[in-house]
Amino acid sequence: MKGLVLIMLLAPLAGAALNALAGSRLGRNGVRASACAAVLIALAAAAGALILSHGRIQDFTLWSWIKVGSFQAAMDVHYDSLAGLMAMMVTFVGSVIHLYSASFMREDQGLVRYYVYLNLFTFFMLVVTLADNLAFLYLGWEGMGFCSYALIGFWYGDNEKASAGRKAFLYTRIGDIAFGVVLALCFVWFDDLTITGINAQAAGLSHGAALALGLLLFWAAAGKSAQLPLSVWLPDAMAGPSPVSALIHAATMVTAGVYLLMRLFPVLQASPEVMWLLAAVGALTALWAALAALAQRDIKRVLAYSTLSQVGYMFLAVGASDIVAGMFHLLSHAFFKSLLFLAAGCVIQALDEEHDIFRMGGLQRKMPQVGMLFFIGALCLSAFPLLGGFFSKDRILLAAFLEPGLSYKLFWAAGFLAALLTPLYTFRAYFVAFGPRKAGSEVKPSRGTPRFMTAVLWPLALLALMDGLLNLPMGPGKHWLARFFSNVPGARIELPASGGMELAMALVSAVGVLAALGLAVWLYRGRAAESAEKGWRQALAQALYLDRLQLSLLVRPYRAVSNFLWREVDDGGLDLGFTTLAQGLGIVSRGWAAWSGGRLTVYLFSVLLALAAVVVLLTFAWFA
Amino acid sequence: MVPLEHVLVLASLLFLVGAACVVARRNLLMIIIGVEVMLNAAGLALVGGSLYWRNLDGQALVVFILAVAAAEVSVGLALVVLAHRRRRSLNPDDFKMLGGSR
Amino acid sequence: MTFASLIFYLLGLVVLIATLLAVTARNLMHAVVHLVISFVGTAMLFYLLGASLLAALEVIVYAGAIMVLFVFIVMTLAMPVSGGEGWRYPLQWLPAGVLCLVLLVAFTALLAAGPSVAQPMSLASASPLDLGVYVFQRYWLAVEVVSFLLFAALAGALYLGRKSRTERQGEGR
Amino acid sequence: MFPMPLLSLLILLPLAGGASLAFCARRMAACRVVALAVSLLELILAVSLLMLPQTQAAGGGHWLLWEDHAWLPALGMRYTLGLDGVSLLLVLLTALLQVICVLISWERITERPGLYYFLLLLMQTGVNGLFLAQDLFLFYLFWELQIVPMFFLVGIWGHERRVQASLKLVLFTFGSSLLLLVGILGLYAAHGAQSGQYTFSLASMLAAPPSAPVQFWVMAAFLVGFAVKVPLVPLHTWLPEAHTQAPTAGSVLLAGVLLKTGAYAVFRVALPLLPLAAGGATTLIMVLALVGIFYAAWVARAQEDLKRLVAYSSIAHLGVVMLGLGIWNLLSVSGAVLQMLNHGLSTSALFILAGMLQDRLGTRRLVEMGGLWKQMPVLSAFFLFFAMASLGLPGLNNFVGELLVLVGAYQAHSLAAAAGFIGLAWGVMYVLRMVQATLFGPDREREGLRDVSAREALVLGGLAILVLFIGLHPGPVLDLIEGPVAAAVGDGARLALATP
Repeated sequence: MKGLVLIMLLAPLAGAALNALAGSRLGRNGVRASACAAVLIALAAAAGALILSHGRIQDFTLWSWIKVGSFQAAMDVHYDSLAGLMAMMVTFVGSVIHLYSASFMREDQGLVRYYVYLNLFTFFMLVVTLADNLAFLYLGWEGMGFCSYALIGFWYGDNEKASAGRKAFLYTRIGDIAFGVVLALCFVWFDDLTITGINAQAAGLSHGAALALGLLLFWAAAGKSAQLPLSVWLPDAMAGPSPVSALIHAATMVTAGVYLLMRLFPVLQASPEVMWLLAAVGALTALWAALAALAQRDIKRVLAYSTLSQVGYMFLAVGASDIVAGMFHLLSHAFFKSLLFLAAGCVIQALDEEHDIFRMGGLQRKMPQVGMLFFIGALCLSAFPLLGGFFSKDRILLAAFLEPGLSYKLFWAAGFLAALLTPLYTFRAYFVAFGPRKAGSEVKPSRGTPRFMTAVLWPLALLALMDGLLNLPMGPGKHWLARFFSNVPGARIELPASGGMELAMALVSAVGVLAALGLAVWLYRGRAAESAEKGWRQALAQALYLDRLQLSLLVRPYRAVSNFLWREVDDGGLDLGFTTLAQGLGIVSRGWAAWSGGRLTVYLFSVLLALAAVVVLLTFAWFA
Repeated sequence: MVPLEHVLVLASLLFLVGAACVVARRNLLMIIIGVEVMLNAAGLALVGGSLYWRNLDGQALVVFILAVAAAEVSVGLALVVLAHRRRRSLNPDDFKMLGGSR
Repeated sequence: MTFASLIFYLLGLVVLIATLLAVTARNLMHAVVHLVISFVGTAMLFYLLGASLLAALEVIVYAGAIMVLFVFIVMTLAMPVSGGEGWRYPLQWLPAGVLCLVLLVAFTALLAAGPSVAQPMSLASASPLDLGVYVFQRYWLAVEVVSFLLFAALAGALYLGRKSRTERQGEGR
Repeated sequence: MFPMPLLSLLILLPLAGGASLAFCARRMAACRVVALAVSLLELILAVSLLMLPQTQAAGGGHWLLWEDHAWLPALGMRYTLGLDGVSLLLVLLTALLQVICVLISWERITERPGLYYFLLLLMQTGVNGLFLAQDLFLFYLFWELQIVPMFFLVGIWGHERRVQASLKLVLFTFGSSLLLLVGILGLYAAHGAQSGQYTFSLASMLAAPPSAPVQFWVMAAFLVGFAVKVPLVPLHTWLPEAHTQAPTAGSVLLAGVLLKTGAYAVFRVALPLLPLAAGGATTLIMVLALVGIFYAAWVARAQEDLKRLVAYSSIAHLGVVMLGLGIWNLLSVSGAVLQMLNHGLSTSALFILAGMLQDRLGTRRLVEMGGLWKQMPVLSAFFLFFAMASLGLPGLNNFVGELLVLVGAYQAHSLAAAAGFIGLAWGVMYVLRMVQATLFGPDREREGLRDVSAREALVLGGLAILVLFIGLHPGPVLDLIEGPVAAAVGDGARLALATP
């Protein structure tokens, strides 16, 4: 077991190291082969571990890392069902994306760098998934941030893309401060940094302590998962290559925040206020991002906002204390969203880096395979009844609805509204980009898409379609996932709702989604243009000006203070002060030096002065 | 006869005039002249004392003062000539080499 | 007041005035001439105070040799008038005046408080022979040292007064 | 234990080696070979000291080696040297950086090579002596000795404003060390009057601290003296200038070693010797360190000059070290000492890289850089790596130190610790700006840029391995320093009791 986990962790790391050190000698095929092999090995190891563990919890230490006095930060692994399933998902999506990239990046100069970062990212994500010790988790957490930074800015020649990477790193790092504080507080309060130990002691926390820890955890997770108010980096993060967006900014890293919350769920549970906050932020983000997605023209930004929206659902699930639903949605989201991104990547590449959906059109006929895949992804994202996303979203909404209190009803309403918006923006993108247009206004792809690229997407599509089976609300495999999670603290198998109510909720959702889908067909089929200048649409396109607000409220003042401190305080104040002091001393000393400045008359005068002094002294001595 | 004080008063007045000359004049030659006057005044005081105490030591010292003054003047004037040759000036403030080149 | 004392005060006045004139003269040559007067007066004072050898030496060395040297220098430097010297400005004389004032006060105080000085001196004289014998008996080492000093001064003056190589080359051309 | 005076050898070897350069002062090739040989020998010597058995010596000390000879008995000065884990760590760092400095100066220094390498080695003598001295006067002597070579290194081989920079350096450091001297003499007099035995020995001063008012004034003098060297924030303005103008090796030694002497002195001298005044001093240090972390990071972001930016980052990092010392418990002080080493590795590497960029591009201005990755991928990768290390990315060295300092801080002052964590985010801003301005952006089509040479790759690779090693396996280092730190912090417990 330990061996499998070690292989799972070390294979991507070894792949990264190999390519980093000897990548230029391996040749392009060698690089691709070694990187993909590393992830596939990790996938096999993850599958093996999942089967071997039999749902048992396994804890072990890989490496004793930092140890001073009673402070111990070891590289510990806590392998439970949650971690096992997450690792499975990460390695699976990671493998698909590695393979896809082998074809996608076929002409790129930076192939070695790309695969090094990608392998490294897989390693760090697995560390986050498996780590028991918070410090070890932090290693993965920050490492992911770095890889994300490097990959968003992968095409560094474009300053804007590099800046997008910087922005992402900055925002996630702001979240990471909170993680660091959590780490320190856990050591001071529990004298223990392991997730198992913290969860075990969470019940005994005082109200204030639980609130503090919970808030900090929320902040950390919000930074990584791009929830409000730290969400503005994610749409910009689409500057990276499409597979990167699929892997990091849809399937894995942005869900790591949610995953962290699930891992430390008992701590959150100790404070109702935090739970409420999580639900509120989740619902709000879901709605806000769905609205923003409605007005985007860039296909990847549509998907990015949809990611924000879906991760918001996951937060809502955690806030409604149903982590099974959260994980369920996380899994299905990982499949359909990476599918969507990868399909979009095919389109973008085929059209020579064209991102604007209104400059596409009629692609279903030109690229039928890709269109099909995108359509499947769009259906799942829209939570089309009985497909992947439907059951998970449904359960989240049900869980929110069942929580006591009016505010949770409001959150449910926001979530439901966002669920209605989802088909609208998804199929807006699909119809505008892929739908038929008048002859002549359709775009012709300038190059073909390699068959390999679409071929590797079919497994994803299949999983996206089928993964509702994991946790059916009724039938033979009823609540399989939830029961599988029985060894995860805080996981509820069944929601306390009657069968009729569950059915009613499902029906309402289904009808709502179908209606919205119809509306989307009516609104967007055959649409070739959209007036972008109107007030509300511009506001939505700018995501309600959140980005601009933060720019003028935080970033500009920060820069201004920075310049002020440097120009006025450091250079103009302190340094000038010291320089003036030195110059003043210099003037004084020059005055003093003038006495012995070589002037004969001064010397003579001084001699006589001394003589006079002696005489005067003698006189006084005489009289004394 | 004259009391010793009066000799001493005369000597001091001469000495002061010489000292004033040394300090106030801005001419190397005048400075040397001032020094001579001061030496002379000292000699006068010594001679007066020698007479008063009936002791030849004072006069002997004046002999040496004369010799030293001669030596001093010869070297001093040579220096003045040299300085004048260098700078075409006798103003002592023009000679500030001791202060370093600033 | 005896005749001798009258002469003393007269000579003293002459010496003082001559010295003052010398010190304040604008023309260097005038200063030297005044100084000669002052030195001759001093020599007479010496004689009056009974130091006949010294009086002779004073005339020979000071008024003669040294002043002649001064005259030569003043003439070789060809600047009889010390042009541009702003000695009349009070700023230059102020430190000197203050200094002299302080010394004057100190001397006066010392003289006024001197215990046994107030008796008049009677005329006496030391013959040149006596002084010579006295000096060579008591101070022969000092005489030797002074002779070395004079020699050194001679050599030094010669060295300093020689023309530098560049100047000689300049003249040769 | 050892018949050979290993510690004296440690101090005198560079001096002797440097003196031997006089025989070949004009020949660059000979000079650098000799200098490299001497510094390698020194490194081997220092590494071999690691093999010493870690024993608790008599008297409760943690000394690995001890040397004691009479020097000026009339004045109570002795030639006393002692080596414990902390000193050993810093001596090792110095020896390592010395080798690196010789290597990076290999082709750069053509002007007066003999003098140059002599000064480098002389500085090592001074610094080693400082780290080993156990007699306050000896300590002061070495303290002064290390400044002199730096002055000449900056003043002779520096860049365009080298004269001002070296003058500033000397004015600040000598000015502060005058206060240090006053403090030392005051302590000497007070201790002598109190105990009847006039001595500069650290051990005996440690045993009998003077009265509270004396401690207060001596502490004030010490703090100003050491704070300039660290530098703590209002007294830092000499450092960016000196760093910017120094030759690369000068920057490396300045950042890697010289700045450590200030923190080391606080750890070894100021706080342990003056327990009554230490309570207030630690609070002051803590506050200034926190201000420094924010302030320096903030100012660094606005810099136009690469080396100056790194210099300000250096101030921010030293702020973390001083925060650890100001907190003064086992975790934070361990972190601080470790952080001294870490800063010596990663900031030195950044200075080396900045120097390489300056040599290749002929400019240090950020606006004239950019788009370097394409032409120099290996150098750029190293740059990114060390920038991330400087950022405190987990798995790299700085993270361990910072984490220990901040966790330790939480045990004592949670507010200060929270501020420290936020300060780490401030670090991101300037590091990312630096990376973006140098490496990223459109390719500028420069001619004749070569990537790292084998020698440079050796230097950078070696540093990178050390950075990774400490980041992933800090155990050996922490074991080395745990004994002395625990002992010092034990003094701190006494200190905490003594403050009302």
